Amino acid sequence: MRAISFFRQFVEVVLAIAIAPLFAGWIAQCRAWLQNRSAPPLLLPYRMLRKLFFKDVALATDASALFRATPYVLFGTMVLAAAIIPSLVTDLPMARVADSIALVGLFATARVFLSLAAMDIGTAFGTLGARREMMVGFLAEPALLMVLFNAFLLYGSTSLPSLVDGYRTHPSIIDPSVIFAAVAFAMVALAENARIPIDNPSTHLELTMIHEAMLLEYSARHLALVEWASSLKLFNYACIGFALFLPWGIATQGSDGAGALLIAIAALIGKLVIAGAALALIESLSAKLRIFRAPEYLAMAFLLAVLGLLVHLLLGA
Amino acid sequence: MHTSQLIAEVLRVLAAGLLLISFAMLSGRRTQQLITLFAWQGVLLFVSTCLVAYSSGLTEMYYSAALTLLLKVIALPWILNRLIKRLGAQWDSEQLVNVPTTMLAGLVLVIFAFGLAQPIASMATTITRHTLGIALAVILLAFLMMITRRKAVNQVIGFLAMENGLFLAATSATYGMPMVIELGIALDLLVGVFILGIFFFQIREQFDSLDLHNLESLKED
Amino acid sequence: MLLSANHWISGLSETLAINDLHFMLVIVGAWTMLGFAGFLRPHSIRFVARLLFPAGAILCLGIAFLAGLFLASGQAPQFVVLPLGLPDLPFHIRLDVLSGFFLLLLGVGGAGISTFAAGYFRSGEGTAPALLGLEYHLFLASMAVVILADDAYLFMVAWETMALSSYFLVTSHHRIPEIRRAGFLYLIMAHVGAVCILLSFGVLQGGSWQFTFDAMRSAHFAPFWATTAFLLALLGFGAKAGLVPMHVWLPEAHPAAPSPVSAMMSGLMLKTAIYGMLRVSFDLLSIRFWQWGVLLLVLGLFSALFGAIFAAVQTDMKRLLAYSSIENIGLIFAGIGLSILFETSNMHLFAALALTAALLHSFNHALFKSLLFLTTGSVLHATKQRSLGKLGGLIRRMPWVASLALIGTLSIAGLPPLNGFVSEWLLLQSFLFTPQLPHAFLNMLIPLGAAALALAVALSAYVMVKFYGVIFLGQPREPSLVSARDANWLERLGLIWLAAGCILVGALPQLVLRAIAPVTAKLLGDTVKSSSTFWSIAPIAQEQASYSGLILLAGILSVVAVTFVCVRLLAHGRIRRTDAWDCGYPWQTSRMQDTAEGFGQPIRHLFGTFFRMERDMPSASDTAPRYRIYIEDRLWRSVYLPIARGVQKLSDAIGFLQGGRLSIYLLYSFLTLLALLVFVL
Amino acid sequence: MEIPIVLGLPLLGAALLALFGARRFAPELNAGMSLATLIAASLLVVRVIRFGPMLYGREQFFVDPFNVFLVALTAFVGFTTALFSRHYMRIEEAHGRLNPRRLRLYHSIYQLFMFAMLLALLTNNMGLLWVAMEAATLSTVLLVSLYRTRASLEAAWKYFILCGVGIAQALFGTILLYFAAEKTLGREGMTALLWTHLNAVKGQLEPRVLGLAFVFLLVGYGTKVGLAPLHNWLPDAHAEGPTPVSAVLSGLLLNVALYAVIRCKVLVEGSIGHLLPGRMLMTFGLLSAVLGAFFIWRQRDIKRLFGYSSIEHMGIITFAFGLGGPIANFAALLHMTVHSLTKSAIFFTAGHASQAAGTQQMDGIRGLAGISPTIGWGLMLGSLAILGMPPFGVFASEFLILTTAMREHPWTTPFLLIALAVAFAGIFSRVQTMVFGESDAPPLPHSPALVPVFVHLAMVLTLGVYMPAALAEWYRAAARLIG
Repeated sequence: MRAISFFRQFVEVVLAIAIAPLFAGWIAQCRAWLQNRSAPPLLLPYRMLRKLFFKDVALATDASALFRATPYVLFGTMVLAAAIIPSLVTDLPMARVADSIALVGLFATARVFLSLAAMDIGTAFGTLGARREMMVGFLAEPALLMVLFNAFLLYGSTSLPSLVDGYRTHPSIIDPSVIFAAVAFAMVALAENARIPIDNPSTHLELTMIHEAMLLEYSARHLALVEWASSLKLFNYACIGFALFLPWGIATQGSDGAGALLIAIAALIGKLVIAGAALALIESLSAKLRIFRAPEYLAMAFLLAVLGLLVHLLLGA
Repeated sequence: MHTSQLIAEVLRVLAAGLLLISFAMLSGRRTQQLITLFAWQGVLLFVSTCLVAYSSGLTEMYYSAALTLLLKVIALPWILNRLIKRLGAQWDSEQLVNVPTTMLAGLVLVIFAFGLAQPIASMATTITRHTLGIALAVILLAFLMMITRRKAVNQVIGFLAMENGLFLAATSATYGMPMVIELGIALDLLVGVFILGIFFFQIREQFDSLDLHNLESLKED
Repeated sequence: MLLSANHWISGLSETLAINDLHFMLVIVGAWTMLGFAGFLRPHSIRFVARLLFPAGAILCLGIAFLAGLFLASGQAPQFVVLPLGLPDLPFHIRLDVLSGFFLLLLGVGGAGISTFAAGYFRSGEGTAPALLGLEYHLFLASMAVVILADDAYLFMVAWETMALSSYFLVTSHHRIPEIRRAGFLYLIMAHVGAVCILLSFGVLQGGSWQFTFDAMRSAHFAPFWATTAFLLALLGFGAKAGLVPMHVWLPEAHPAAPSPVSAMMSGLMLKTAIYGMLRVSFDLLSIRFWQWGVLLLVLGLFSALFGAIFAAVQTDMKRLLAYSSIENIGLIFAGIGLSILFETSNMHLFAALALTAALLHSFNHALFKSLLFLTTGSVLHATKQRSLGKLGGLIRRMPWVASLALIGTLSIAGLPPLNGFVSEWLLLQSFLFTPQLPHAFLNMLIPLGAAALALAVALSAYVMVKFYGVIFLGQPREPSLVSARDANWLERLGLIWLAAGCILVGALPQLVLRAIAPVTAKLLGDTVKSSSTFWSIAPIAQEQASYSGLILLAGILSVVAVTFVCVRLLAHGRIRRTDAWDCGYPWQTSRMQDTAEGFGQPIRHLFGTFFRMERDMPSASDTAPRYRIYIEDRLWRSVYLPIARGVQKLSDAIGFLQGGRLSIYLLYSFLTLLALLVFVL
Repeated sequence: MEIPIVLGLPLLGAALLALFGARRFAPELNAGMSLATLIAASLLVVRVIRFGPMLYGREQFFVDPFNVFLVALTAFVGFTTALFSRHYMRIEEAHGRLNPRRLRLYHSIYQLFMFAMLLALLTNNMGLLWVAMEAATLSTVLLVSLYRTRASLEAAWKYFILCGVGIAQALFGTILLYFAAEKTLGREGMTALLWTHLNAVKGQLEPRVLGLAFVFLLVGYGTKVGLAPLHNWLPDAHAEGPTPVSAVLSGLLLNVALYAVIRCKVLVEGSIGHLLPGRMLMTFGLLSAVLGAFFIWRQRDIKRLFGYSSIEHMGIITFAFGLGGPIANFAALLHMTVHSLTKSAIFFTAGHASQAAGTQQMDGIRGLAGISPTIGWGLMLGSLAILGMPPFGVFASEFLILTTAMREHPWTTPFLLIALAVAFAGIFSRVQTMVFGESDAPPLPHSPALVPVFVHLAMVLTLGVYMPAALAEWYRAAARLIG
């Protein structure tokens, strides 16, 4: 393993941490445009974070250590996730440490911690949010796994970088199963990142919210970390999507050197811009589901993914 | 060999008589009458045993004949008569199944018994071999009688009749069992009847009747 | 140090011509001795609990150490024949790699549980201490003997002794009728299962008096008989393992037992059933047909889902854990089934992978399930409450138990970098790298299986969040909880041991994988390659899939630390304590929190068809509104009650045979006589 | 020389107790005589071990591996039961259920019963065997009706009639046997009824006659074994008689009756082959096991419960004998031993339990472990033993029987499985509620004399995990003998 790959790893992680809030900001902006509101400034997320970091923490009287540790854990897991996903390059040292199943595991860890923290204070909304979050999770997670499985069956590996490599080395014709997988992935991504139609990131109408309900008790730096982590999560999902379905531009094993990296960065930003717009579009076009409908939506995603697998085995193999 | 032929004829007649008596017992109504019939069975047995003894020239058969006379003709009927007099049970006796049905069943049994005994009897060398089927029939009929009676006393009589059948079988098939066994059997029989006597009184004092439907409380419910 | 110990042992063995097995038998004997030693001072809890149980724990460590040495040294199997048992059938005892692995599991798990138990048992609770100690140590010893037995008779004797001792442990609070009922259900299921196993051995036996496992290995069977033996064994061992639909006793018995016993049953005893299944199907019957694998796979996955779904709707913390045990057993069986499937299609490497996953999961389950049951024990002692509806907020009263329980929760939820994740990762791998199986529909089956597996795992995360959140987090739901006290030091020690195990196996799974490798090598002739580096595992090939719990753990910790430091340096650490905000609602009462029932609601909503539910809803005008819901297992009504009713009906029906009328009785014998006469005519 | 002593002592005891049976020392005398008998029996055993099988008294008596261990068992259980009844009957007398006259009757008849059974075991003469069986019946009839209550009279009456009729069938069977034997052996020297001689010539005996004879013998002695559907007398007699009597009925009489059946089976098999008798025994056995189990399920009276359990176990033993072959016979003999030990122990505890609770109805018996741990745990362990829980010996025999059945007649195993499971559920659910749980009954005024119970259970336990070589040798030899 060469120093260069560690360097690239570092670049990738730092870049992820840096531009994740920007991505969130961009989506907000697109949504504003689409709903012809006057858009908030693009850098608003950064200002928010700064402001939050310098406020005093108002902590509930009987908040336990778990509650205070959770934001850091969330942030940590998301950063690690970012380190595993080949957003720029594929020869990632971390990718050997944890493959994509571990990646799903990391997301699960984050979710569990967040839910536990939400239950810690023992408020009505916290627990409610936690329950709903776990409900979304236990259906979304398998769906995501199934989507990944689909790719695994195509390229015979569970580590995302080698998936990308495999795809780049012999760009097979689009496998029919990929379509199912793509749709399922999109649905899961929406659900996992607390987006419409499952959840509305920009609402505080208590009875409909999921993600926000869990953050109610967080303030200041804790809140900042949580928000940052969630934007990182969104970013990570986007990158997973790219790696699985449009891996063009990612610097593969052979091609090292500054050029490839720059191209990769450019490609990533381009994809992010498009993805953000698309996401905003979807969100603006669709309406939020009743919370009871959520399981059906997710079950649909899950079934699509499984269907993709079966299709692959029927037609592909 | 003329005499032996004659004896065989007589024996057959006697056996037939036994069977007849069993049927009579099967249909018999009164306890008193049953006891009399039982005694007559004993008499017939005694006679036939004597004849067998004579024809086969086995002295021990005389003993067992004497035993029969003592036990089945004299002792047991006497005991039973005293019993039922003391218990005042000599009149009442009725059956669970009506007589014709019982008779019919008895008939079937007789046929069955003959069919069963035929091959064995053909192997026997004894002069009385053909009566083996009758002996079996008597046993089965006595069994049937025990089933169809409701009075304790009558069941006992049926039981004793069964013993008669066994005795007949023993004599007819194999000129009787060895003496020791005969004695043992007789002893058991006597003791059994004594115990029965004791029982009757206990049952009487507990249930003030010998009717068996008092003795139907122990059951699965 | 281990090496020196190894030398010392080997030196001793050479001088005395004894081997690990002898030491193990000594330990088994010592357990029994300990059990009876309790009667020296039958009522002194200090003597029995504080002295004998720790001794038992040390013996557990000893047996684990010996098993570890044996597995590490890779010796040939060792035999002993005891002059006991039936004539012509003395007790055969054999230590091979398979038993070695399960003894390791037994020792590691037992050490923690015994230590905890030493602190757990109080005087004046249920059975007298001495009796409890006897039953407990007999239970341990019989489990060890089950694993070591090498002939059918000894196996059955140990097996039933195990069931019996555990039954008495379960019913140690026998004054409570529910507990008696649970114990009865447990024992009858165990006994029927045992008879099935016995019959399976009856099929397997090699001829007259040929009940040794060697004879069975060498015997040859027609396919039909092989399958019969397999099915009987599946019935028997499945009933013990709690495989659906033979699971009904498990959620009754586990909660009824004192917590260390529940831990022992769930963590260790169920594994003896796994052991038996492996012994019979892989070793004695050297697997024959892929259909067996399919059967196990389907049953296992169904049990996994079933267990997870039912666990999610439980309102009793120990029942919840019991159902989660069903789920985990299901996963293990699925792994075994997969392994059989691969082995019968000559893919030894993948078979080994699946089996490795199953064995590793057994080991992990022994660790975290025991840990969690023990924590429920501490909670029970501290609060006298078992119902989730009356708990909450204990993390502030019992920090030790809470933090250790958190580790257990995370690992049973299958989250990296803890041990639960590793085994589930391996299992997914073995599902994933299924090359083309010979049968078309099997190929269809595999992805579905993977889906079910993923669903079950995700559900278990849901369940565990409910478990931990409702018990330890939030506001105490009962005022009495304020007086809850933390576990005493012995209990803590036991919990720490197990929790440390969870973390260690999570970080360095290859420690256990090294122990598993010889097992798969023996049973399947192939082993998964644990990769060159000691910190990461790559079962098939580095580029296909690799995982390193250690680095992941280090990574998370370091990132967290860096973040923390950065935040503190760049910003500040000021904190102001206030009331909870909760959208500004003025009154916060603990009744406002989500309850266990509430947490189960989505599952009930989704999987309503699995349950029989009876709700009583409060009306709007209730002064003290209470929402109650009774969940029941459909299988209970659809399978077990009918059987019971059938027996009842039959026994009612035959009552007339004993009608009390002498004439009828005479008629019976008369007819019997006639019938037999006709028969011989 | 031992044989006349073994037979004489109980007779002497009967005579003595007929005189002194009402005295205060009568129970001790009873126990003493039984002990003497036991000693004599063990001397006999020693002698047989040393010199092998022996004949005695113009071949009228004989000892071979098959009956010697039954003799030992009978003497032993007879002794322990006498020990138990020493205490138990005193309590009964204290409760006013018996008076000295009855006790005299009880004691002397008890000895007589012992004599009858030992005679049945030791005699070489099939006719004498019949006489002894009849004598055993008559004596036990008196014992069953000891309490002179309505129920006990009824039970005794049914017992008497059913077994009397049965015995009559057996006599006819014996006659047929004699009839067949007389052809080959002749009447001279009365050898035609001696089992040893019959066994020697069994090959030449006329098959048809023997087949017929076997039916009558099986129905006859089978009635006393308690094989369904000839079993109806058994639960009543067990439930209504005094507990020691129930113990010896289950523990000894059934064994002796079965012994008679097997003796006959050996002869018959020699003539008509294994198939027919084997199938008959298997069918009877399965029927009894299953019926017994289902009857167990519905019992309310503790002694009835275990009476039916005896039917079930006799069924299992008969089935095993029907299977035949060295292992099955071995297992059957072992099961005879452990069953009689365990079952008598259970009846001892059950007796004390019902004394403690003042009723035989199981609903009335609660929390024995609380009232008196010895009774409670005695009952619990005894039931577990009889239910075939290792490491008790019953499990050993059931293990062998089930595995052999699985190997030779797999179709029978479902029935056995059902029988075992139902019996388990039926007995254990009751025992659990009787032993465990709360109890409102007062603690016992008198400590129960349960040494015999734990001695028996200890022996059963030992047989489960370790069998002395000598004993195993007997079993093997006996199994070979039975073939």
